[in-house]
Formats: sequence, C-alpha cells, structure tokens
Amino acid sequence: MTTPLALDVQGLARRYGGRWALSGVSFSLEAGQALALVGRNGSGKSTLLRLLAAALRVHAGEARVCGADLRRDADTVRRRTALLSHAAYTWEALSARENLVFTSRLLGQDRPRERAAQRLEQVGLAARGDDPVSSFSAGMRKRLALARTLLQEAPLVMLDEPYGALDPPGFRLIDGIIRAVRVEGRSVVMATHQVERAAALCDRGLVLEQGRVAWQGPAAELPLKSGLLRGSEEGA
Amino acid sequence: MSALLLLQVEAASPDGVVQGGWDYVVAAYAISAAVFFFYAVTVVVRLRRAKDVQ
Amino acid sequence: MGFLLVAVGVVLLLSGSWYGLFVSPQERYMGDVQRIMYVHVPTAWNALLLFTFAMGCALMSLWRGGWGWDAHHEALLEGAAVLSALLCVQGAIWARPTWGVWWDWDPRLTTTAVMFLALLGILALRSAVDDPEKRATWSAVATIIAFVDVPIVYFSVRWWNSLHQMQSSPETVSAPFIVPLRLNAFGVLALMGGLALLRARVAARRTARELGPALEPLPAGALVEAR
Amino acid sequence: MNVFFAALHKELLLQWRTRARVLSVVVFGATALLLMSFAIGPDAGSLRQYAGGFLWLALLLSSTLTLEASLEAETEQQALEGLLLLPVAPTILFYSKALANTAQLALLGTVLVPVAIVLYGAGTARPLALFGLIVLGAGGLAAPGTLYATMTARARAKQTLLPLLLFPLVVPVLIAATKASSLLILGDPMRQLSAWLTLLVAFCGIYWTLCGLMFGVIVED
Repeated sequence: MTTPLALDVQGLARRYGGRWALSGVSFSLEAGQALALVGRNGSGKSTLLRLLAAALRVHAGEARVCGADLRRDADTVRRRTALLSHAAYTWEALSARENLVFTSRLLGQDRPRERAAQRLEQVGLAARGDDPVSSFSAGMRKRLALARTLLQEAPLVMLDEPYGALDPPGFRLIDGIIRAVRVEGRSVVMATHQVERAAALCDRGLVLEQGRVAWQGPAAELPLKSGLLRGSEEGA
Repeated sequence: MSALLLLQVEAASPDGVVQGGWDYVVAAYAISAAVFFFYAVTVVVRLRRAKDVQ
Repeated sequence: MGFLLVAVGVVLLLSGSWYGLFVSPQERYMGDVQRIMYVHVPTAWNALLLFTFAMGCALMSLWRGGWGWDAHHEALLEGAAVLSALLCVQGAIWARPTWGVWWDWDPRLTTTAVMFLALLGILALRSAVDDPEKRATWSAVATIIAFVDVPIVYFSVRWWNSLHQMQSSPETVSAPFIVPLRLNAFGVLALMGGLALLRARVAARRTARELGPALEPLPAGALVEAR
Repeated sequence: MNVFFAALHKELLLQWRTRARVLSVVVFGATALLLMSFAIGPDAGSLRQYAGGFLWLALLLSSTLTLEASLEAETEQQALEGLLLLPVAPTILFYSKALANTAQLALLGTVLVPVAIVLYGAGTARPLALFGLIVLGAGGLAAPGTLYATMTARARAKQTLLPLLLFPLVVPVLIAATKASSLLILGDPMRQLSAWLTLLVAFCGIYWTLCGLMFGVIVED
C-alpha cells in the first residue's frame, strides 16, 4: 500500500528576469509528514514555497500539490494550501479582527466572526484584536499572519520563516501549532534557519543551495548536513 | 461648409483655388524625409550596439 | 530581410514622391498644397496599420506567449508612435494653408494626437518594468485597451466637433493622383516594416540578455541529489 | 455572490478607514477648481461656460491620487498576493475594487459640485441628472484606472506612469462628461444630453467588461 503524496515535485524551476531563483528541484512528501527546508538567504526557499502555493507561475517542471496539478489546476492547489509568507498579507488600515473576518468571508466560510475570535485567541492577539494592524509590532504582525494561515484549514500548511520576529513564547506557539496540525493528519512544509528545532519537529529535511537541491534525507540528519554546508561556504 | 472655411484663407484666390503653397509642400516632404531618416539611423545604431554587446 | 525592405521602401518613396511633386498635375481646388496628401495619407494609413499589427502581436504574445511576439510588439509600437507623431506635424502643415490655422480639431487629427500619447504611455510602461515577463503581459494588455479606445475617441471627437465634419479634402480618383499615393503607401509600409523588423531584433537581443544565457533550466539529472 | 459582497465591504471599509487621505484629495480637487478660475479671469459668463470642463478636469486630476491610494493598501503588505492565494476569482477582486473606486470618485465629484457652484455660479436645474452623470463618469474613470493602477503600483516611476497611461484613454469620458454637464448647467435646447450619456454608457460597458477580463492576466505573478 502506498501513502498518498502531499507533494510530488519534478524539476520545478522559476526565474526572476534573467536569474533562475530555482531550477530542477525534485522531491516528494507523504501526506501527514513534515518537511524542513533549510538554506542560506537567497537560496530559493521562499520562491519554492510561493511556487507550491500557486502564488507564482511555474516556469519549468511539474508538481502535484495534494493531488492537484500545480500548472493546470492552480485553483485547487490554492484551496488545499495555506501559506505563511514573508509579507503579512494584511490590510494595514483594518483591525486584526477585521482582517481575519474578511479573509474568512472570502474563503466562503460560515460563522466568520467566531472563527476570527478563535484564531486571535490561539495566537495570543485577543487583547489587541480591534487595533489597526498599522500599530502592530513585527512580532504581532507575524502572529496575525499565522492566524490568517490557520484560518484556511488547508491540508498542506506552508510556513516561511515562522520563527522570524517572534519572542520565545512565540517559538513555543509555533512548535505547538505544528504539532497540532500534524495530529490532525495535515502536512507541513517549513522554511527556517532554526535547524535544531526543525530537526526535532519534522520528518524530512531538504537543503537548498543556489536554487538547487543540495541534499535531502531524514530531518534528524539536518543539523549535521546543513552545518557542513555552511562551514564549507564560510571557508571558501 | 468647406467653401466657407476656404474663404478665410489668405492664399485663396477669388475662384476658391488655393494658390502657391509650395513652401508648405516642401516643408511637409522635408520633415517626413528627416523623420524617416533619423528614425532609421537610430534603429541601425541600436542594432549595431546590441550586436557589440553580444 | 529588414534591410532589403528598407531599401525597397526608400526606392518606392523616392519614386512616389518624385511623381507626386513633379509629374502629377495641380489639383483643381487645393492647388499644389494637395501634393502634401501624397505623403500625408500614406503616413496615416501606415500609422493605423502598424498599430493594428502591434495589437495583433500583443494578442499573440498574451495568448501564445513567446518572446518573438513581444519583440515585434515593441518594435511596432515604436514605429506607430513615430508615424503618428509625424502625422500630427504633417496635419499641422496641411491645416495652415488650407484652413488658416496650424491645428484643427478635426476628428482624425485629434484622434492621431491621442493615439500618439497612448503609444507613448505604453512605451513608458515598457521602460518602467524590469521583469521581462511582466513587461510583455502588461504592455500587451495596455495595447489592447488603447486599440479599443481609438475608434471611441474618433467618434467622440466627431460628435464633439460635429460642425467641422465636412472638411475632408476633395476626392481625387484619376490615375495621376492615385499613382503617387500607392507608391508612397507601399513605400512607407516597406520602410517602416523593415525598420520594425530590425528594431524587433534589438528588442529580442535585449530580452535575451535580460533572461540570461539559458532560457531553459538545466535538466534535473545534472543536479547533486541524494536520497 | 456573497464573496463579492464581502470583497466590496472590505474595499469600502478600507476607504472609510483612510478617509483622512480622501479628505486631502477633496481639498486637492477644490484647489484645482480655484486655480482654474484664475486662468479664465473674473468674467462670470466665461466661468459659468467652462464650469463643466473644469469640474471634470479637477476630478480627473484627483482621480490618479485616489486610484494610487486604493492600490497602496493592497501592495503595502502584499495583501493582493494574499487575496489571490484564496480561492477567489480575480474578476471578483477587480469588480469590487473598481466599484469602490467608482463610489469614491463619485463622492469626490459630488463634493466638488457645490465648490463649482460657488466659484463659477454653475448651478443646474437638474441636480439628479448631474449626480447620475457624475456616477457614470466616475465609472468610466474607475474601470481602466483600477486596472492601470494595479500595474503601475508595481512599476518604477508610478506617479507619472498612471496619468500617462490613463489620461489619453479617458479622453472620450472627459469629452462626453464635460459636454453633458455643460448642457445641464447652461441648458439643453437641442436635447443633446442623451447622446452624450449614451457615449458614456457605451464606454463604461466596454471597459468594465474588457478590464474585468484583463485583470486576471495582470495580477498573475
């Protein structure tokens, strides 16, 4: 019996202007598993996540995301994925609650106010929920963006630098959320520099370098592998 | 209507024919030739430059 | 091909202009000023023709993709802009001796001015966008929208200015008037068409440089992979 | 349909929250109206004659500020990309945004009318018709304006690029709206008003359709 694949990526590539930010990336992820993406700044982690969430057009290669063809059926991919991106995707003039309520309505969900309140509580923003986002700190924006991502209840959750800008309680919040999402049988892809945490939380690891897959294997081996890579670069 | 307009023209003779106007004709042809020529020159120059870069 | 067309265009234009200036007889009402028409009307026809071709390339570039369509789109936009600018100047030179003013709010002249500005806008958009993909898509959309606009502008100016509607020049159908018109029309077409082909090569080379050495990514097999 | 109303509600709420900025656009438009009167001189007759044209010029000049601001809310934190990641059709996003911009421009135009009445003596016996005309004209500016603002918000030199693209395109709107409002202000003995309104309706029909179709192509990254 084969487990269904959350991700089946074959030779995926994307360029910005003349620079191939990502090329020939191939890997797969079983449904319910968690994948840690590791790599230096500019190695293509964010591009890979945005490609898999159908935020960017694919320039070459194929991918099936939660069973849907990324190139031919981007709408289904968008329905089955939720992305926590570098950008918060928020409307600055609206309050945190309004941001979540509108997102929920645009998703066509029922009881949007209840859902929004529930997510605000979950990320620890309940007290500041009615303040405009423009007054938020970077960490609070991150929490709001996380709440927005969770609101989508997608089978595949993708997190781009979830720990960035967060305080230690925030770190624990992320860890808890990833565990909770996995308990529900959903899959996670996480791009991060927190290699130790990622190794503890994830099943698979993938190291990107200059837009290519430099290594992939069990997440437990990540600290060693990424350490080697980083060391060799600093030496060069 | 056009006859009415023509009456206002200084160059128009009593029978309504526009007299002379060769300077306007020369100007029109000269300007057109100049535009074509200079546009052709810029295209060819850019083409040469694009080749050099390669 | 481009240079050949340019040469053909120059020959046609020289012979057409010589015919129009020295062989054709004086027109009955307009006198010698009518000779401006032998260069003015071909410019007008070709300005519209080039804009239409640009629209076609824009459609193909959106529908099919491909950098060739984009390069020709850019070249034809520029050619149409040059011709419509020239058309406005020629129109002013024609208006002065016939109507006594440099500028007349004639629907055709006004529409040409609007078209020229719209083309400049699209060219400005192209130069303001660095990503070749976005540049191609966005300018193609802008071209389609501007192309749809031109007839609307024409009709609204005509309504706006319905008093001036009848100032079309007297029809001239006999052979001595037709010959220079046709020669110059095909002359401008060949010249600007040839220049557009050359200009498209410039655009294609710039895009190729922007896109880097390889348009296709390396095959997946060439990468470091371990399972 | 519910999704469309949610999107429209969001747009209108965004505009309401940034109303301080809207107010500054109103002040800009009123200032433009005042300055244009200096170009004519203190001759009451001419001022009244050109009032319609000045009203629409002021609205056109202010419209680029409004359109830029409405897209800034979407590009600040890349909310637009976030929207596209939700399973919402881009056409819904376009029509909600264009409709909200129409509302804002119509409001701006309506506010400028009393200013024009005071400055130019440009009263009309048919205020409802004038309001309808302002809504139509605002719609004609908003549809291509929203599309172009979406492009230029992510290009270099956006401040100059938007008017450069938009102004030649909306010449028919300017002509028809100016003519129609002049007829409303100065009287319409020849019954020409409906012809100009038809032109505006046709323009709106064409561009609301075309721009709606094109928006999806534009926002794809």
